[in-house]
Amino acid sequence: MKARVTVTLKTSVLDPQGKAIEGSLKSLGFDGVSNVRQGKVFDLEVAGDDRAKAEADIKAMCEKLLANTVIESYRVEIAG
Amino acid sequence: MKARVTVTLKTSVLDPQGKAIEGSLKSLGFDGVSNVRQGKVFDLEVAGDDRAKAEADIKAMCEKLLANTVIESYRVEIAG
Amino acid sequence: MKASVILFPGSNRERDAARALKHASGQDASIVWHGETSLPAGTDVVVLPGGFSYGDYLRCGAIAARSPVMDAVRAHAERGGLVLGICNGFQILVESGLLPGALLRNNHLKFVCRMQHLKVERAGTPFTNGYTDGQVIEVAVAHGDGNYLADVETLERIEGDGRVAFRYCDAEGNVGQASPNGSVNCIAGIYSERFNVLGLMPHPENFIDPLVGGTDGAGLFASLAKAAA
Amino acid sequence: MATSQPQITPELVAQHGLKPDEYQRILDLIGREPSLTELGIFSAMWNEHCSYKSSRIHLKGLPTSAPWVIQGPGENAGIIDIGDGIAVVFKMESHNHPSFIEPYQGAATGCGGILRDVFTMGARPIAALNALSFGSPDHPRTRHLVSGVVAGIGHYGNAFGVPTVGGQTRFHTRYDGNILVNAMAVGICRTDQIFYAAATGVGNPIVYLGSKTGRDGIHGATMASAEFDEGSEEKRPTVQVGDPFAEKLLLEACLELMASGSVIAIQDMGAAGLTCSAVEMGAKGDLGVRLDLNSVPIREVGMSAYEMMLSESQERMLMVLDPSREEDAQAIFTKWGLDFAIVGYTTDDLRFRVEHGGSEMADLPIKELGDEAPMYDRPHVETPKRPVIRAEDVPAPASLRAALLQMIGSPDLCSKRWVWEQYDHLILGNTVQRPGGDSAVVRVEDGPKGLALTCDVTPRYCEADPYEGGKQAVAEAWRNICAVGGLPRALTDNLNFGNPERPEIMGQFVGCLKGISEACIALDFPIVSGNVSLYNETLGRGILPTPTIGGVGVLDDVTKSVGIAFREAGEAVILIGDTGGWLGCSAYLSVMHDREDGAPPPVDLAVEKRHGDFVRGLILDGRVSASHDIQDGGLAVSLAEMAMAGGVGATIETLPQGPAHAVMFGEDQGRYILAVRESEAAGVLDAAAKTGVPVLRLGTTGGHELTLPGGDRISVDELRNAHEGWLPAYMAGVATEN
Ligand SMILES: Nc1ncnc2c1ncn2[C@@H]1O[C@H](COP(=O)(O)OP(=O)(O)O)[C@@H](O)[C@H]1O
Ligand SMILES: [Mg+2]
Repeated sequence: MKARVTVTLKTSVLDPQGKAIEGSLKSLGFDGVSNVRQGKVFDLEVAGDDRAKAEADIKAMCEKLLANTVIESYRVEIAG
Repeated sequence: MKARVTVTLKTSVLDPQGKAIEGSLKSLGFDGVSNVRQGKVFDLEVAGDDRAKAEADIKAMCEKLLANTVIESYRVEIAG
Repeated sequence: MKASVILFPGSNRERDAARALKHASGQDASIVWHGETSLPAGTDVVVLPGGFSYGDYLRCGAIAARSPVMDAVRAHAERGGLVLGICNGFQILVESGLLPGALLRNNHLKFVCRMQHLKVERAGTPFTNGYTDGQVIEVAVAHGDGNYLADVETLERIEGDGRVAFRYCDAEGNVGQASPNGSVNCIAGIYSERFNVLGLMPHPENFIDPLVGGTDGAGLFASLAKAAA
Repeated sequence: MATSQPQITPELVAQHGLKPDEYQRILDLIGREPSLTELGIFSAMWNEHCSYKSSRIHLKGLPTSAPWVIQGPGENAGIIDIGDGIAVVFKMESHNHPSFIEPYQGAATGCGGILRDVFTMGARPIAALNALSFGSPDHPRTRHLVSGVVAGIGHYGNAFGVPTVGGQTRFHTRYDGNILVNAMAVGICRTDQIFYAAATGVGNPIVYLGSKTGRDGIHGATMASAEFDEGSEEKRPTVQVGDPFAEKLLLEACLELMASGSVIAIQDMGAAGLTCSAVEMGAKGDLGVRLDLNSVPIREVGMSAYEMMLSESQERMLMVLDPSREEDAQAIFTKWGLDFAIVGYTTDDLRFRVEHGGSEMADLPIKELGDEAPMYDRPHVETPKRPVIRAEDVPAPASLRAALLQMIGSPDLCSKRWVWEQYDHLILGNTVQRPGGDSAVVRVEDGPKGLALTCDVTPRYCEADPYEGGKQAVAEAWRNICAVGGLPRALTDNLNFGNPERPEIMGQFVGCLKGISEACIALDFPIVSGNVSLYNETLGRGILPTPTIGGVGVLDDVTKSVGIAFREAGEAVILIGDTGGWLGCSAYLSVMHDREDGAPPPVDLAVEKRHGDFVRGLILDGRVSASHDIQDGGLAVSLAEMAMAGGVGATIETLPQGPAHAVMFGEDQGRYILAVRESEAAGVLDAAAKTGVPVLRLGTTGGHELTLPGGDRISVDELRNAHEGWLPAYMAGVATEN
């Protein structure tokens, strides 16, 4: 089963990369852009076809490794 | 308008990060996991409410800065 | 002093750390593979060295923090044993929960290697009894992710308990504009609640010899040797 | 031979970069039409990069030997003996084109390649340097290229764990379409623990080590060609991505394996990976090689033999193993989490045979693949000599003070701190002289020995007069080493030029090489390794001829090295060497008058040697507290650099005869500035006179200003602001675009 995990910084955490990128975009002439935040995506495959189990496993992966829950939150999507 | 840009490595480009993460997940006991690939997401807001223009602008941002089109491909989604 | 330097895949300052430990104590440190599940018997001090464990992939220190040996390190710390994490070692300590907070990308987004003054915020710990309160030392930083951050409550607790070990400062000891990475309150290193675990971004281990940039880092290792003696 | 292979059409041959006569040579050699895989193999072995077909004939003449040279050109890296059983292994290599396409990954994989060349021979890398040439600062891509290249070099070296201690960074519009990224690596090992590529023994296993093979960097034109592309994204050639983490593991695993005594021969997979490495190991050992591609670790499904043979995936090695040690070897690599696979064995039939999916994809004569490669003596015309410009004919600046500030704040002469602060130059704890001076100095393990390392060339001079420019590049490297107290021992070169099929370009190449050779002989400074990069040309405009010289010197007692910084007040400032005020082709002319005409300063090699030996002697006697050679920008710029480095000024009372601006900014060669304790001054002047070395006391250190005759005063802070300002401001200027 294919899945995608999206990890983003908690809104309370300031995001230096996002800020720098926003600055660059502005200096490239994209004045209208704001609130740029950078995050990560992980595409992965899990064996078996038990959707519920897959979801549970992937949540566990996020808690254990993929996300640093001190500063990040995550979302799991399982591809149809 | 809120938008999300997802940038992923082209399929045949080596992803050392994905490789290392997959190894770590396996050693944490998630044996069924495979083909882990890491990408980036950018959440951002653009001024105005012309959807088409927003989309065009964001595509331009990807070409110019957000994605390295030599090795990465990108996708743009405009929120509702 | 019996010191164990943990070797993770991608660690690259383990020799530098071992050299500083030997310089201070006269004893060879043992290099311990990350796959081990226990520390050499009689280990007084555990050092998590600088480097790019697992290539800094995912998050700096994240993968190393989940390797087998870290349970032994955690147990050692719970017994009150001394643990020193330098640079990547500091990142591993926060990722493993042995120290609070997180280390984000430098605010200027570039790796920075340069000489840096530090203010010794608290002398008299097992790591700093070779220094005096408020002493300004000069060592180097060399990192891309040293931007320390913690939520407000945590930060208040750390500051309140006097658990900030070192702050970035200028030659006169002024804290403020001197941070090379944007870390909150110019924090360069912090202690655990019991002051037996220290994590810091700068590299004292490279400053033990007048020929190579000075000896301002030697005090930290001398302190450890004394504490462990 | 496998069937179901596409027809070898003239187009296909052309796409493989083979000329019709070269293809005919192949037909004559094997007496039949090659398979596609074989064509790929030939194209890899016979391209400029692997075969040096345009340059070989001229490289033959280079001086490459000396009693202390253990290994000259021809192996992965050169090796010299520095005594106490220690060998120094080093080489420089370019990654110009890939870095222009994708600066970050291009530069990163360039570092990876050169580090691999060094540890393949059994040496642990202890220092890296890099020489960078970018286009004009106004060119729209320059900023992006600078930030990408520097970040890429930094990331790879920092993660791998080698200090990057020196280099050069220049800007010139002639590099607008072709930047240069030359990376140098230096390692050490025991003289009795050196490993070579030549295989020995028949039937020994050939082992594949490191990362898996993907479709990285496979010959573009061919891959794009319709025949077997099926237009699928999957198969299109891809940029190589560096994995410094894998390289670090590969380093540790290889050194551990070598120490265990189970390695017979080893060769890294660089350009045209598996093909070049396997052929070299066999040919050098007078053995045949049989490969079974079915056991090659691959990253992508359905890779063809052709793709596996031409893939340039990074962080891979090939090794001939002592069969009795297979298990131990396997264990070491499993421990480090690297792929380990037996992909073939050595044979006695001198054939290079490649098997895949049960059929034979290639069967070629292994020695001829290298030995019979084409070699050209391309026509070359000498660069016309330029007139000598008289100092009197070059306008003086309104104010020397303003001119000096403008000079040290110009792109080429400004501080490169923005670059080297992104490199970990302190790891390993042995960096005695850091970036920002002449040579970097690194201690060898716990001492007492040290190495002096530098990268040098002045392309402006090489363009004006290739012969003098070639001499000057070697002389400046020699000078930079002497200036820190090092004994120059050997060098590596990276010869970057335009299209060799143009006689003028070939003339530059031949001229530079002649100058380089003469200088090497005169200075007892042999070339032990190097790399040639041709076709650095866009729309018929070539780069400035840029033969980068990487110099290595030795200090038997590293504690004796000195830096450029004025440290104490009240020390005598002494000029070594004659000053004629040579402004032709100078930085002054280009910065202040936007001119690059005139003949470059001539180099008198006998003088270089005398002055260098003299300065080194003083330093090793402990009589010198600061030392700096005089190069781009002349006397004034060097004085300013010495004041800025230590935060101590100087008062200059006396200057050599001649027009002030020519004396201050002229680029006469063979010169140094020294600071010596007042008590030493008379003795030093006297010793110089006795040795026939021209010497002049310029003044005295002290204060926080540089005071020039005539009363011009510049504070050290003002100098620093000008010197440190330009590069960070430029890089912060506008966002970098892809
Ligand atoms: N790309 C670079 N990487 C590291 N150090 C650099 C780089 N470019 C310049 N430097 C350092 O800046 C200083 C000035 O360079 P340069 O003017 O070429 O001096 P020199 O000719 O004496 O080597 C040298 O110490 C050099 O090592
Ligand atoms: Mg110099």
